[in-house]
Amino acid sequence: MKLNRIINDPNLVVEDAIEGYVAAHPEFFSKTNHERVLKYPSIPQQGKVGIVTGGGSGHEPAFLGYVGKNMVDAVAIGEIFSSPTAGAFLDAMKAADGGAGVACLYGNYAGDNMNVKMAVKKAAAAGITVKTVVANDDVASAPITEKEKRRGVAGEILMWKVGGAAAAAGYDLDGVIAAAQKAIDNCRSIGVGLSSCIIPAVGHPNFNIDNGMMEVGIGHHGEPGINVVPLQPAKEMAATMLEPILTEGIFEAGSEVVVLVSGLGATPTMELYIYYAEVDRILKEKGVKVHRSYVGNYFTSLEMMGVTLSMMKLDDELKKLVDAPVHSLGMVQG
Amino acid sequence: MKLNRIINDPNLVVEDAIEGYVAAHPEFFSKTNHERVLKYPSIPQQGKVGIVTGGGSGHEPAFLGYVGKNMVDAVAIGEIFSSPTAGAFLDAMKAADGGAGVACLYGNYAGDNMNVKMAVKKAAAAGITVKTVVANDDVASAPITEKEKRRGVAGEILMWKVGGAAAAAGYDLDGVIAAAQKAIDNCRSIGVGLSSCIIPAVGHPNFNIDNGMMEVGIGHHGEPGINVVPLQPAKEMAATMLEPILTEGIFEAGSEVVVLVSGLGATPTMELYIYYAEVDRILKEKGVKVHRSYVGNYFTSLEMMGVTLSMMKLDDELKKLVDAPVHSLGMVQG
Amino acid sequence: MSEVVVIKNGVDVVNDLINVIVSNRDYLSEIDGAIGDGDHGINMAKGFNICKTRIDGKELTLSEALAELSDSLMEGIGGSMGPLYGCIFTGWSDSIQGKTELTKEDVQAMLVNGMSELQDISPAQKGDKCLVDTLFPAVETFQQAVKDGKTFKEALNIMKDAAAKGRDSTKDLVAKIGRASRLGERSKGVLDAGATSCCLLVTQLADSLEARIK
Amino acid sequence: MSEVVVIKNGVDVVNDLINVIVSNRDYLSEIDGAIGDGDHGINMAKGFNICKTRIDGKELTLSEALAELSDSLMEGIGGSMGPLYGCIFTGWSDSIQGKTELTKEDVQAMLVNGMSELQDISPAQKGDKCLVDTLFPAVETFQQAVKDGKTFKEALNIMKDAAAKGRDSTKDLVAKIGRASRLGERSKGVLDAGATSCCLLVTQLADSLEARIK
Ligand SMILES: Nc1ncnc2c1ncn2[C@@H]1O[C@H](COP(=O)(O)OP(=O)(O)O)[C@@H](O)[C@H]1O
Ligand SMILES: Nc1ncnc2c1ncn2[C@@H]1O[C@H](COP(=O)(O)OP(=O)(O)O)[C@@H](O)[C@H]1O
Ligand SMILES: [Mg+2]
Ligand SMILES: [Mg+2]
Ligand SMILES: [Mg+2]
Ligand SMILES: [Mg+2]
Repeated sequence: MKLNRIINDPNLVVEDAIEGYVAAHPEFFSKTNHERVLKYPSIPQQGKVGIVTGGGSGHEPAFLGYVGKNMVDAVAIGEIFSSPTAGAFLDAMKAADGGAGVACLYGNYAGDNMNVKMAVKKAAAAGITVKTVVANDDVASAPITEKEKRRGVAGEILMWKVGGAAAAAGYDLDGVIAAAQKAIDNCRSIGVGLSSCIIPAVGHPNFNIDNGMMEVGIGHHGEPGINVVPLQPAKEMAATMLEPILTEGIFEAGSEVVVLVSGLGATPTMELYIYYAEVDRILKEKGVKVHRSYVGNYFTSLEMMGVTLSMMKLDDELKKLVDAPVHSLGMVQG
Repeated sequence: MKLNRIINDPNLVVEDAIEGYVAAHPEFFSKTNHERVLKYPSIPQQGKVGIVTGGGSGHEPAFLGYVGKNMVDAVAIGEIFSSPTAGAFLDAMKAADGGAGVACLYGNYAGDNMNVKMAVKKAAAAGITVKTVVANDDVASAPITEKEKRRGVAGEILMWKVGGAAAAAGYDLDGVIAAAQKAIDNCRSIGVGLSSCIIPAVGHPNFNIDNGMMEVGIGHHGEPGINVVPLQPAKEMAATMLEPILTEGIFEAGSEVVVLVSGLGATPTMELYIYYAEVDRILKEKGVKVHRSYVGNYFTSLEMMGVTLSMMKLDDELKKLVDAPVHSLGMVQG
Repeated sequence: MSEVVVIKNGVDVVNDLINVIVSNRDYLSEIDGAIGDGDHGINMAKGFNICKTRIDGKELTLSEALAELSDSLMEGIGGSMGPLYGCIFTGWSDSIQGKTELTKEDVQAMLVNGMSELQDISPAQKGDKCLVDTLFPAVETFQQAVKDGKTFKEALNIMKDAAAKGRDSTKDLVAKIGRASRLGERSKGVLDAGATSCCLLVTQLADSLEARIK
Repeated sequence: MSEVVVIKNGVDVVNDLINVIVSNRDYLSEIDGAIGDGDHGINMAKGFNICKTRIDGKELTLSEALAELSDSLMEGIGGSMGPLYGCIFTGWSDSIQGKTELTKEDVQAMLVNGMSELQDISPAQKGDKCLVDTLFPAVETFQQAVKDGKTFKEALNIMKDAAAKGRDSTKDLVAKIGRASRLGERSKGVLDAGATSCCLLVTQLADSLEARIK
């Protein structure tokens, strides 16, 4: 069975894709002297806190697609579904540093944790202050009592949005970190997987979802979820996914939220909207007010079918930061 | 075999998706009294030429995703892969008319041709002047000698972009029509399909591409192409697709072009960039200058795998119109 | 002695047409799948079912019932079938307004008018591999049969034969119109979906009329 | 009489390690596929192959060759394996700098240092179902064997046994660390991929050293 995908050498998909990104979007991406680090062209900006992220490839537009004006300044790019190296994180930090320190906002995975930790140490040795926020918005990955074990998923986008806007607004490093931390603390996510995906270098699916079934709580790399159940209509699926998010009690009636619905890659866009309509309906019933919604392929997993739901509760500060303009491949806002 | 997708009633996917679009994006969509017509909220704008399009569903963000500021004013929405009704086109025309006439910019399919024709007649009876441009950018669908038979594909987006910008710039109806016509006349497209898709109401793929094969020149509804050949690496695929586009002779060395690469739905975004890198390389070799490039899921076919390539040759007028700001779900620009 | 078809309730005749389409939904889609996009049965059944909800339980003349069918297609489904069949049924409806009894000549006028309404909107010719390959021979043979002085029943049966032959003729044709036309030579070897649905409809119309000859 | 391992060219020993990983690429990914994301063999083989291109044909001390291996992983692959094995090999490399002959005590120091470098970066404990379940028992039994006065060869074999037992012990464990930890009870019943690659490496190291005992 041949892999029916659009690639050259399956071992060089990341390199090849980076070439394309840089060729297509010089307005967003400058190369650095690390081939796995891209930066926003006008970075570093003196006096502005630098925003760095990084993560495995295959989640496009995450992570590099959120490099842009008022969002991420530099990104470290890993292999498919695998953390970037410590060296890449370090060079991204160096690229983003404008003298006001660097906020490294990334997701809670063992590899990323270790590589960022090593990079932060080396950055300190090079005179760059780096502080971190680790996204852990995925309610399916551990109980609330072990929140530090939860994965970071599409909520990371809202963390970058808020952190990037704070940095652009002139917050200092501690301020940016506090805002980004609040964003992710106020955020809850969950995913549902309907089909698997194939890493080109592997050549076959590394997990399986039986036809007619769905995996509730699936991770962005196919990590198994809470439960495998028969496929539900969009209406029930929305309820199933909202349940563990709403039980945590932070989205009470009257609260204002941002909702982000992302496809996992192969789900037709119109279905994300069919799904969103059901989420919207339930939230209205519960008296939760949607201040802003994002629906689309914001954080994917190659060609998996499925959907993730993220919600962030707003206060006045977060609302201002979420509403601020942004200009990146993955998110553009007036 | 169950359909592993995110829907409620397979016969109501269009209705359900429209609900979601309107709920998620009140800034882009207002309902009209025709349930299959959506319009930009501040439309009609007195004195501005109205821009209308319409087409089958399943191509999201096309068609409705290009409703927005400086692009499409009102859209008629069809069943999956099927033309909207004449009544829907008519009501979209009525919604978009601000007294300066309406440009209906749509794609060359039998159904759309007939329904638009009927709608134009009825609009005239209602005192609304409508002129049309029929996109026929797909080089694979007929030889250049029978250009009037060619399908409209992703080049339509550039036609809307140009037409929408012209209307926003105050062009009169004939001017808008001339600009949009020039855009599509200067445009050539071709698609390659790697896998099929399933219309929910049908429940099984209505065509088949063998694993390890690709269909060169496939249509947006799975219409068979020119040739079924063994799957090529991205590099060769780019050459294979550029060949029939470049032989038509309009993109000579020194010309400036817009390149639009769209995924067909399920192709991972990073692969669109792997592909773009190869296109970019070949165009550089040929001395064709890429003025602007769009890479992403701009015009899809449910969950088909594959890619389409569109190129539009620029003159000063088209360049100005393509570069103009735009704000829609599918395309946002400065 | 001139035979007439007596139509007490036009809804019954149109319901016959609806039933033949709805019960062939999957078959028509399957045919369309070979060289089209596989939705012909879906499109047709959707439109015809819309008509069903609009006319069920009503008492209408055949003209009124056909107008409902036309509107259901034109406003309900769009695509190509909306305008194409919509125009045919508009043509049928328009030429028999107010009538509850139809002569051979009435039916002939009705068929001819449907054909000409269709021609207003579609440039399709016989041999293009589309519903015209069924419809035109059916209409023309009925005309000829009337001219030749055949009985109503004979004329209807001659028309049914012609429709079936027309449908079958599409098998060896290269499509010149519609989605399948992009296929060139590859479109040969299978029936055309529209020609097939048109044959079902013409045949059913003939049967429903024949059953009501007084 | 104290036995020593004589290492003419450290590249040969590291090449042994590279070969055992590269030839088990698919096997390791398959194991990872059961409860992880199916890429362990790919990640490891990629990093080890990078090292191969960097050291092939060179003459290096074992310390230098291990430093190359560590850098190749840390800078070449990232993920978890970059830092984890990178730290282990840094630990090994650092403690035998400049040496071309290794005593039991040298090897013991090397193994212990690798373990402590790993502990700097990972909180993993025995029983967590990860490479630690292989590495720690291997190191500890080697220490004990040296303390008990076993021969170099005996100590290496005791270590190999402990590594294999450690690897096998992961089968019945519930993962507490890494991607598989999200699985809870569902992670039981299969080997851990990292524990398996670690067993391959420790075993190969032992074999490569044993072959050079003088
Ligand atoms: N211009 C036309 N005139 C007459 N019949 C046509 C024309 N275009 C298409 N057809 C008929 O339409 C049929 C396909 O209908 P359908 O599948 O419902 O629509 P679509 O092709 O839009 O999916 C074809 O089999 C052909 O008979
Ligand atoms: N924090 C950790 N400490 C020690 N070993 C770990 C840790 N996290 C993961 N591992 C090991 O890593 C292995 C998986 O490696 P690999 O598949 O290459 O990385 P990834 O999980 O990022 O895909 C697991 O089998 C486990 O043995
Ligand atoms: Mg991995
Ligand atoms: Mg169709
Ligand atoms: Mg069809
Ligand atoms: Mg893994």
